Amino acid sequence: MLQQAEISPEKIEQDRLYRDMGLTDEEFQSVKNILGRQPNFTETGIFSVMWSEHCSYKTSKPLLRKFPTEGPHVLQGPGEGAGIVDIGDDKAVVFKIESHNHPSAVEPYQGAATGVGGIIRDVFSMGARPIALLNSLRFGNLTTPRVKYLLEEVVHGIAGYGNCVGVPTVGGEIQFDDSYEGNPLVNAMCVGLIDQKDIQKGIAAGVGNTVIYAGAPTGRDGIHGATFASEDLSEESESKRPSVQVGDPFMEKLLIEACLEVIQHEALVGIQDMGAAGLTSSASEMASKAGMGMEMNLDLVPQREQHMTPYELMLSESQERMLLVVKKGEEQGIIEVFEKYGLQAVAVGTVTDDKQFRLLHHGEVAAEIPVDSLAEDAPVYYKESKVPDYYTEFQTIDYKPAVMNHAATLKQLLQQPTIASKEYVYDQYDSMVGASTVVAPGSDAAIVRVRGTEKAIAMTTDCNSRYIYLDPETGGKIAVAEAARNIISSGAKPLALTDGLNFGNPDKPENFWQMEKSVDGMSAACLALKTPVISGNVSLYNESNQQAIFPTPIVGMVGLVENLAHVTTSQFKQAGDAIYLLGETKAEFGGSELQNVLEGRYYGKAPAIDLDVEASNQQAVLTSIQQGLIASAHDLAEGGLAVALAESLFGSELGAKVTIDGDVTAALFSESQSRFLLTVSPENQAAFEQTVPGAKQIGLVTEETELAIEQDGKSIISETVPTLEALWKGAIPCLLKSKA
Amino acid sequence: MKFAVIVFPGSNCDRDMYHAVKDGLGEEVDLVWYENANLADYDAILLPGGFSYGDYLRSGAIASVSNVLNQIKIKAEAGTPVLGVCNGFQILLETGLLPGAMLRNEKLKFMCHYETLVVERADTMFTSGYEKGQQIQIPIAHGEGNYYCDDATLDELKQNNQIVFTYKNNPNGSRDDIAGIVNKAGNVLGMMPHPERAVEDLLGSSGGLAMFQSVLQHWREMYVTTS
Amino acid sequence: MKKVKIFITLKEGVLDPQGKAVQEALQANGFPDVADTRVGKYIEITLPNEADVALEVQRMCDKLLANPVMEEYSYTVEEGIRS
Amino acid sequence: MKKVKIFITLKEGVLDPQGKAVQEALQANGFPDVADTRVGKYIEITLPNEADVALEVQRMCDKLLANPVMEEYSYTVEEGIRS
Ligand SMILES: Nc1ncnc2c1ncn2[C@@H]1O[C@H](COP(=O)(O)OP(=O)(O)O)[C@@H](O)[C@H]1O
Ligand SMILES: [Mg+2]
Repeated sequence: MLQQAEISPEKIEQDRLYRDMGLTDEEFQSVKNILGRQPNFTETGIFSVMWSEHCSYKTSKPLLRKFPTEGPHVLQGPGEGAGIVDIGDDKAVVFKIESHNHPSAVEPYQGAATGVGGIIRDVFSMGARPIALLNSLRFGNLTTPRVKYLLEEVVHGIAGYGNCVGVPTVGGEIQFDDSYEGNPLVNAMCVGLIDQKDIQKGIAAGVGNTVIYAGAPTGRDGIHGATFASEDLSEESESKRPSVQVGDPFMEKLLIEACLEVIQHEALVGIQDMGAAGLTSSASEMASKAGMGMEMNLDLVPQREQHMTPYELMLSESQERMLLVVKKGEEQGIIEVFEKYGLQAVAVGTVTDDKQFRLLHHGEVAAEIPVDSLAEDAPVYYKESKVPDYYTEFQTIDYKPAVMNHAATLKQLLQQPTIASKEYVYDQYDSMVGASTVVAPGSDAAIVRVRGTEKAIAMTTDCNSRYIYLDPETGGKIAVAEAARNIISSGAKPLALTDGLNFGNPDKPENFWQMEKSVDGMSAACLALKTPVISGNVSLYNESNQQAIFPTPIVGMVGLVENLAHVTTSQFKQAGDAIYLLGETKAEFGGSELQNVLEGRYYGKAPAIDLDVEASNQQAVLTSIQQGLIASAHDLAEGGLAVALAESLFGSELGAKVTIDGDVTAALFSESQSRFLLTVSPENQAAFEQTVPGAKQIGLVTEETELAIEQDGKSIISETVPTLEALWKGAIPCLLKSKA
Repeated sequence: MKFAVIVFPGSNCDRDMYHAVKDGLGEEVDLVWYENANLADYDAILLPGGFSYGDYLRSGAIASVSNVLNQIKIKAEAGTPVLGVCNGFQILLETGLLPGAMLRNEKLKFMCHYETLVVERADTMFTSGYEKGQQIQIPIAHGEGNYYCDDATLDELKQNNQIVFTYKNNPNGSRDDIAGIVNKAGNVLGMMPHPERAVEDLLGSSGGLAMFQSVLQHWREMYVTTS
Repeated sequence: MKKVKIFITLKEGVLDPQGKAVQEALQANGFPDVADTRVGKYIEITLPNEADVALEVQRMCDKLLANPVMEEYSYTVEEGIRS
Repeated sequence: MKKVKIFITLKEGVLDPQGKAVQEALQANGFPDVADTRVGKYIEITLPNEADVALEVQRMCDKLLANPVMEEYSYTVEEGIRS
């Protein structure tokens, strides 16, 4: 471990040691200009983490500014630990998504577990009780032992943390593609519920107020984690591997309870979790936001290991730690709350008015930095953007699949891991703790009720990265639209979203173009669907062996169910109900699951999307749900109509008889956008058809458990539902068990 | 009737249990922090699920040596109903109020879903609201719910009629499909499935409500004189 | 200081699903001859030199560290560790 | 038969929440002097007499039993166990 005492400021500059920490020559020069001298080792480390992509968003900032972030119901947009949206009754929902890709690639269990822990802290540090967790995962194809191990351990880690901490994991999504083989994605989202009067901010206001450190002692965990997250995964990062961050969900559970008690305390001024870049970012951000300075005595920071240097103390990413600012003289009341839960809480510093970030260690000043420079003077880069050749080529291709046996193809699609049942995964998550889960994993969006009201919160994570790869702008629109479609299908009105931008190295102009275009597409859809972005996360440099992942801007969306009576699921309800399809089907197969099955790769054009049509179809479905006209609702996604029909039948002990027209392959498997599969009981049909004139009846729910699809009296598919269901359910366990 | 829900560090189904009693059953209930608890005034003790002490070492082990268990033992001896669910059941086993121990699930994975339970006894103070042989839907959520005891203990459980619930489709490898047992006196029940998560149809099943109603019914019969 | 290493295993006769899984994984990955695999816990503690280790460790295990219904334990002691 | 006992522990510096919880529980239950508690895994296997134990165990641990990112292992061998 590098010892601060051993390396002089002169040597850092001479030998360009700052480069090892992630600062460029120009950045180092601006640090020198800011300080008016050479930074010492600790200061160099502090600048390097605060100016890393992970903390400063230096390359993504210009793009993030494009997102619409406002709306009448937005109480807190991007900028705090998590965003907040008004849901009436003086209550609000708080949510954010966060990536933990690189830690999960190295140590999947702990990487995923600490990802969950971190996002929960972002939510309860706002004063909210976490009520639900979701995740969004990407792996390579389940053909190598390493990929299987990654999946098993990531899931195990999410379960290990979430189950213990007592927040239900109610939803998520998983996709598989070779581009993620060396660089899996693990994004975790947390949703919290808050009484509006309890909303907290991470500010260090009031000169002379006391800075309190609470929670786990600091060890040498994940030092340089923040810069680590901003580099390509390579052999080199193996050797640079930080000591792994280990999560302690038990301690987190105690922290949640203690912090939610503390926010009721009148002495509390501000509170923030210690996330990436630990003590450095939490302390400097709290001071900077309040227009204050801060002085901390590092000797007082609880330490798990001996002889820790100021550099290590400031950069450690030990988990389960919080920073509080408390009114001077009233510390004891706060400390006692933590002690009740067996947690350490100690005063480590004070708020000053000199706007300096000053750290003392063994009686000496270990660092002294103008606090605003860490956040505000971070460089901003406008990267070069270039249309990739593949895109130009793909735009000229009109891919048309040739399908001989539609029944066999349906069976194959149902066994594709991206479509197959994820029960193997979500059965390992406690999805019901809290006794409020109205719709558990398995339907479109998950629903958690708001106790004491007739309302409920719907939530989902979504991103079809194949479309985004083919056409990032269209794909970006689809990602937002599809998330909203899930929310609508569950009977809720979409409120807002959090985005997790996962991309490759932005220094490559083609990668940056993907980022730029997908943000454009997402922003357009956010405006059209009135779902502002209220929080998010950026994870760049997701590459292995120079190969970038598919661009993967994940959308985590939250909606409001106005009345529990509106809760709707995708499962068919009753024999005799009429089956309707809303939305136009075209022959669109670029990026489709069918293309994957037939070609083993993705090319051509992404499905088109018209945001006006999308918005009006969504509104029509929501209105008819709210009028009580709908028995079941499901959005059409991967695998098209045939897969949607099968999914709606699974678990229902019913069957369906459906007639299609036009091109059979397109009718069954096209992935055209803005479509919904709805069932309506006979007595509601007339009213429904009036409300949603665009919907077309395509069949009936039947008692016999068979999926029968025909055209002009000729049978196209005739399969028993249990057979299809067994294939769909068995696919992932089977792949995991199979050798090699 | 007044219920106590004992809260240990790491309990996480304590509020669910609280709401089941308060909103589902409509009776008085307190969340009682394990330290310095005074249980004298309570008519029933509920040990909720969760991960007391993170489930470190063995689930329920560390909680089982805390002081509050001494009080619970005294209450149990006096005949007060004591219900331990999931982690609460594990604590009751670890502390010896019920026989046996919990192993990791046979498939070594945590699992969470509805199971069909068979009511083996409808003549206990916890199950009088059910019919013998009735099947109810109750969620499970555990990683260590594989009930184990040796042959002699199993014989004894059977002889004394202590097996109250069994799984229709054993999910975890428990001996003889055991999902819940009572002590010999019949006033201490431990079960892995979560009845407190099944008290409203809104969430998928209200099959657990009758358990709380049974406890209340028993208490009324014992202590409330109707004139 | 005395360093005590405590081994806790499932009793003979108690099914050990974890041991079974580990054995199967080993056998499937190039170690076909592995047998009798059991998985247990390993706990290291230090005690002061003056401690009556035999007595203390036995009491710890009986009271907390091992569950006599399903587990048994053994331990070794290294004396004279510098603290 | 050779009986091999493998001890897997967290590397120094890696947080051991379980060890911490166990230590606090011991201290609170009549063993105030317990220190440095670490909890790890204990695996017993048997191998045939002709096995090259050092090599096999090392390969097993590296490949499957221990997680090299955060764990380390050691082992002992008892020879001549009757099967
Ligand atoms: N892609 C994004 N879209 C919108 N907001 C974002 C995005 N990325 C980050 N943000 C916002 O920037 C702020 C800082 O995020 P982050 O650095 O992830 O916080 P943390 O300190 O919790 O790690 C948060 O308010 C977050 O919501
Ligand atoms: Mg934060």
